[in-house]
Amino acid sequence: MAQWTERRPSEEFYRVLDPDGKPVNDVPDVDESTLRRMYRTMVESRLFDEKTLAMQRRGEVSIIARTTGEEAVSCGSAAALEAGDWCFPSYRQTPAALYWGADKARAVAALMGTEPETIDEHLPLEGEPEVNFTPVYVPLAVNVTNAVGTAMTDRFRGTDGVSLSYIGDGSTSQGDFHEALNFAGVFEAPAVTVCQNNQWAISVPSHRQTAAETIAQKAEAHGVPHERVDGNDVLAVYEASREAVDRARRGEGPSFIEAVTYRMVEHNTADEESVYRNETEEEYWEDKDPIDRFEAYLLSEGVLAVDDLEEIREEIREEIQEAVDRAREVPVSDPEEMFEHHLHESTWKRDHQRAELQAERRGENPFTDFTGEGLQ
Amino acid sequence: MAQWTERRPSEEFYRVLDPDGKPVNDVPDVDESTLRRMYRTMVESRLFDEKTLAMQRRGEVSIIARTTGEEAVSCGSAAALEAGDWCFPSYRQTPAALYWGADKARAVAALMGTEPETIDEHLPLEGEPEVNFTPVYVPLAVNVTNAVGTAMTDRFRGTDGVSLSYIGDGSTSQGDFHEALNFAGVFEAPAVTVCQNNQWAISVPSHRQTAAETIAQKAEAHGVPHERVDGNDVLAVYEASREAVDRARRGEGPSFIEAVTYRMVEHNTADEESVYRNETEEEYWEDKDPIDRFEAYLLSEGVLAVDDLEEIREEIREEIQEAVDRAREVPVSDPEEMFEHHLHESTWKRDHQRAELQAERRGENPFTDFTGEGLQ
Amino acid sequence: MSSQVDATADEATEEMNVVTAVKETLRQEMHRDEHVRLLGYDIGPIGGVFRATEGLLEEFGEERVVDTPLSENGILGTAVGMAMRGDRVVPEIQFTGFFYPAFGQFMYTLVKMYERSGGNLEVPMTVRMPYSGGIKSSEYHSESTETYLVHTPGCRVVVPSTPYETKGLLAASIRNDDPVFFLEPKKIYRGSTEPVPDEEYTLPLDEARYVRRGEDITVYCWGAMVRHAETAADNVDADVEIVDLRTLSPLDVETILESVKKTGRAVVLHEARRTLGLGAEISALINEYALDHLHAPIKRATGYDVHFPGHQIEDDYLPDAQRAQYAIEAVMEYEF
Amino acid sequence: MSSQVDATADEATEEMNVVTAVKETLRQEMHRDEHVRLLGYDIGPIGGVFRATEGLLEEFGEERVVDTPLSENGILGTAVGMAMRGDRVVPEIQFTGFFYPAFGQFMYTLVKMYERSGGNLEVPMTVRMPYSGGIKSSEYHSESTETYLVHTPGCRVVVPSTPYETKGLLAASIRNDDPVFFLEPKKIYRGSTEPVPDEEYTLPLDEARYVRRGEDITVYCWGAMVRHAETAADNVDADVEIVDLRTLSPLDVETILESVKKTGRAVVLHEARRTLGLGAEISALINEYALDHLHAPIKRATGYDVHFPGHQIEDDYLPDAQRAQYAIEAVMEYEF
Ligand SMILES: Cc1ncc(C[n+]2csc(CCOP(=O)(O)OP(=O)(O)O)c2C)c(N)n1
Ligand SMILES: Cc1ncc(C[n+]2csc(CCOP(=O)(O)OP(=O)(O)O)c2C)c(N)n1
Ligand SMILES: [Mg+2]
Ligand SMILES: [Mg+2]
Repeated sequence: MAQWTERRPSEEFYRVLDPDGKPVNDVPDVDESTLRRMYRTMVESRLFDEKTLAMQRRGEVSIIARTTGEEAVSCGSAAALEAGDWCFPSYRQTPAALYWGADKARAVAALMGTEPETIDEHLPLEGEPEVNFTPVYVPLAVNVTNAVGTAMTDRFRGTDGVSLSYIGDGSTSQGDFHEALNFAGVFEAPAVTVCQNNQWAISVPSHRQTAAETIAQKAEAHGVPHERVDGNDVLAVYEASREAVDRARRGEGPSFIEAVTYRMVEHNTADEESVYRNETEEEYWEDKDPIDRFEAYLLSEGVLAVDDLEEIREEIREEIQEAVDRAREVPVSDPEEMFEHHLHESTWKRDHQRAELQAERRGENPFTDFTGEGLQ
Repeated sequence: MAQWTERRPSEEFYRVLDPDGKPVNDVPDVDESTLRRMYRTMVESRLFDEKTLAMQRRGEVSIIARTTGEEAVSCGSAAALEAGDWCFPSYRQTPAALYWGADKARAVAALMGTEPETIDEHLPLEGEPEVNFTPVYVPLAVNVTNAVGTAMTDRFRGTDGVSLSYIGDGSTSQGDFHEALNFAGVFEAPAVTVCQNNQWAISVPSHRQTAAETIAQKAEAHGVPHERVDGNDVLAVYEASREAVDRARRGEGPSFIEAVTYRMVEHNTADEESVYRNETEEEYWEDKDPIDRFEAYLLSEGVLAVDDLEEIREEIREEIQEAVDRAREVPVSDPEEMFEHHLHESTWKRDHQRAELQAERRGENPFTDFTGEGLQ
Repeated sequence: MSSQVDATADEATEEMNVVTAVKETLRQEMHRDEHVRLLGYDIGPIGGVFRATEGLLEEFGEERVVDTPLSENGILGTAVGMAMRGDRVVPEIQFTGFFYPAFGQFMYTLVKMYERSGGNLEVPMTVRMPYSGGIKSSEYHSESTETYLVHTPGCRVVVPSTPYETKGLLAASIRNDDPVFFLEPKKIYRGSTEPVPDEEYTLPLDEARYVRRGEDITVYCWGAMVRHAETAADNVDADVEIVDLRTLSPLDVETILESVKKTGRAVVLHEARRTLGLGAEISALINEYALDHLHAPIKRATGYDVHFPGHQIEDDYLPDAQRAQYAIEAVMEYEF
Repeated sequence: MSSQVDATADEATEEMNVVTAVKETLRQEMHRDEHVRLLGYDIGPIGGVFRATEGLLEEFGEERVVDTPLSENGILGTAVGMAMRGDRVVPEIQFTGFFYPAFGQFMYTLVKMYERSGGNLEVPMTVRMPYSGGIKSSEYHSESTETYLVHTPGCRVVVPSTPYETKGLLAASIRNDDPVFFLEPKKIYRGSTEPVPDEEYTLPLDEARYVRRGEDITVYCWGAMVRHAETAADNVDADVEIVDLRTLSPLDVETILESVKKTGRAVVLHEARRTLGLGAEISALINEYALDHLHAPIKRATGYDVHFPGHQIEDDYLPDAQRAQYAIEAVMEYEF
């Protein structure tokens, strides 16, 4: 049996930039504004994590799971999408949403436990989103199957949309993942699945999740083309994703990408990672920070200047503060919203139970209906 | 998308005997009595199918699923087991059970819909079975996970038992299959999983189940060693299974075997295979009958003489007839047996509901207990 | 409120059984709306193990009649994605007893996406499942699993009891914007026929149906049990009212209460196990809202709390007209 | 029949909360019987997300405390195999809300193997699941899913309500030869402590417990709801009897009926949704077997028929002492 003892993932993967930001392979053709947008997104995600962590410590939000150290994965892959595509995130893909201009105030409000109806009312979405984002999925792996479903419809309709979904390394142990990839393979669905392999599933290390050498090779089971990339290299992720997305759009079927990265922090704020992993491992990965790497590259290419860096951060911090302020102004959800959006029409039971809740909140006895004709 | 149009599975697999029974590879070292036992088992299974099909046509048994044409797979693999091992069949592995001396009368009684308690009472098992057979699993793929569980316990205890389970090609699309193989890989469980790839899952052809070239490669996803064999060649199946079982017994972990065979008949007696497949395909496979092939080999080697053949068949027919006669003597199950073996102790509800059933069968009203103190 | 809908005499009709009504309704809906897409294994060339989709592959092609790999969870999970993309998906699960592997997608996405997204993503879907017992098949082919569905918010559960009802309820289910489980009682797939209008029509998805009116006692039932209730009603010395629930979720509580307030006595007849079978909920509702109308305890004539038994003794498990009659008589004879 | 078991004064005891009681009982049982094996993800080095298995990996090694890949269905399915092989397996499912992917193994093998094999194969197993709400966590971390289990034959369902009960019921579950679901109310994991005997002891798995005796009305409850029933009982102007069901399956029908036949009034208090929540079954049983003792309808003070809401409004969903009190008062004031 595999032990908890440290083990580093193989570096047999595709890489554009080495950890110091030096190109070791052909750099993909990305225009400067996109490069800046990627960089900004990753920083934004990192600072957003910092801010919400502080809020969590003050008790303003309940539990949060940070993306810190893993920003390149969903930033680089989501950047390969185009307007009209679909994206199915799990809880560690803040950069994907931010890349496509997600309203941070809505995200903060969601972390504060606000019901979606209240958010929609007080922080309405502005305009149509370019990329269709589903709500964040809490149950693991099931988003991949849904994404294959949207992709199948695109395939059957002959339209050219692409569906992108994310899964953690641990979650590839779930049957759902395999069922989804199998459907994708059989129907040649335009579905791109990205595994954000951050080496841990809470306390269980990636090498105890599977005896397979790589997560990428899991796609062999389904005849789905796969690629393994350095997940801390946003350009490598982008390039592999771009290829996969283009292939899907051309009707050439699904792809699976393993992006090798590292959860630099706790699983979530209820976790204590020092209990199960050691500092040498953490230090090994600190040197591979995806933001530092990309920053070094952009500086060396002159896409960014040293002076820009703090300016960008300052601007983002302000945006985040403004978003938090807006989120704080959203009132606490109306308890009656728990009855919303179960069926499209109301029902006898819903009406009666809602009336019970209303009575209770008025300080009246909700149980005095003995005829079914409703509370008097 | 893959079509229903005919497609033949690749013949890139391990084979000992060609379809005419001529060795094309080293013949494994198997003693003559074992060779004869294998041959006899396959014939027995075929004749058992014929008999129960006739009974089904007369309405004596409800629905049956024949193993016709696929006998080599479970015969050759079960022959690799040893006393004390565990075997987890699905519904198309009659030969595995027959190889280990299953009581055919009990099997017939089960097909007649007799409750297991009635069978145990009227056709008790004689002695301890050499290999532990579970009941036949009707729900697909779940047996594989259970088998990995027994194997894990053997591994944890440091004992040397092996667990063998079977799965159809269609059933490898179920998440259970992957979850099970993943556990087997991680825990290096002494679990051998055999896929009886008979090219069809009811009406769905194997090449529409997956985009993978072979079922064998599905094990790549889990770092589990795999082998693809000619499933109509009992010696090839035996050899691959023997290696896998020995490896497992030595503590070297799990294996997966794809045995390529063909469902020569209907899925079950409720099916009409002519609706969805064609005669050329059926003819192609008729030439590959596993019994004919093995018979040719045994005759050429002098292990059997032509005169033996009809004698063996006659002997088996008599045994089967005797088994059917014994099964027919088993009385119809007592309806009260439906209450048996849910929990180890009785419960209030069980006692009351059993009393209701008893009353109903006596022609009395079972609903007259209005106090909970039982029927008067 | 509830209503008896009848095929009026001057309409063009065709004599159909339940399984034909399923097939013809699917065909009609697929012609009506190009977004209707069928999904499931074995639904293509053989048209499903009960032939309910026979001929549809030829007629609509394999983009509309999608024969899938063997995975119930994969079927439900991809169907949810299709529905999110605007399809009206009609997945088939081969038997209710094979629904269990799909429980993850059921709970996490199918019944949840609409609520989770604050109403922004819809999942219009009709999951067809051959349901309940009586055909002497093997394990897992006979179960009545409605409790798992009815206890779960975010979906509807519908059970037709005649060919006419089948067409109207199935069309309504497909057109409905919620996920609907459409449970087809296998026992009555082919048993009998009745004239079914050629015209499109729908029946309401939240109204029970009075099969017959009576003054003395109410029998609540659905699916294949309705005809047993009718036989029992013919055989007892009481004026029996029969309510076919049709929609098990949401329940037509109004009709349930209306009937028992009039009759004062009630029996629930269902195939599912008794403990937390739907009879428990009906009994509890009556207790909460109509107790002082009640002249006798409510009896549940149901399956027993056991795994569905082998086919030799299946008839001893399943409620029938005799068991219904016993329950009616016991309740009628009860005096406080 | 039912009995109140107390720690007698002269025994050595230790002050414990529920989660410590779980851990110490696991330790004691693992020492007692080498066939006890724990299984689940994150149960090793961190001792589970609630620390209920903390220290056990070090003490018993990784063959006895098996940290698994992330698959609930894999955990349950391999656990069944282990149990068939003679282990007494104690799998952990991290939260009840993550049980759903395991529904296939649950229905097909866990509850079925013993029956399917005619009693020849046993599946002794105790599935531990942190259960129910009140800790303001996110989606799927707060559910009360007992209906799915209680409606299913072939398993027991146990819920402790105090540290003392936890130890006795968990030890009994592990030693029992049936599959047991042991649902641990998260809300009371750490809330309060009580002295728990160091000695081994077990409590019966089919007897409800009288928390207090009373003459006027019975409150049926379990788990974290028991303390709300007690507060409500203290605050109302009635002599309340409180029955802690402890074992939701099989139900102690005798005690349920005994109590209500005496008091004539009843309330069920539970966190699960109302429709087909266990309250429905209790109400239906009382209706069937004790109707003429009843002086008022039975009210169900429960969660609503909705998906468990976000934590901002969780307290509005969950029943509490106030809701219990309202239900008691309404039933007490009712006159035919
Ligand atoms: C079906 C399901 N089971 C369990 C959980 C609880 N859980 C939340 S995160 C997590 C670990 C996931 O690990 P991984 O897939 O590697 O993703 P990561 O957190 O590392 O991004 C677990 C077990 C869940 N959310 N859903
Ligand atoms: C979980 C589950 N789903 C569906 C079925 C119904 N069913 C029985 S056999 C079968 C086809 C199985 O195909 P395959 O795995 O290839 O095995 P084969 O019958 O060819 O031996 C199906 C769908 C089942 N028994 N269990
Ligand atoms: Mg991870
Ligand atoms: Mg097959």
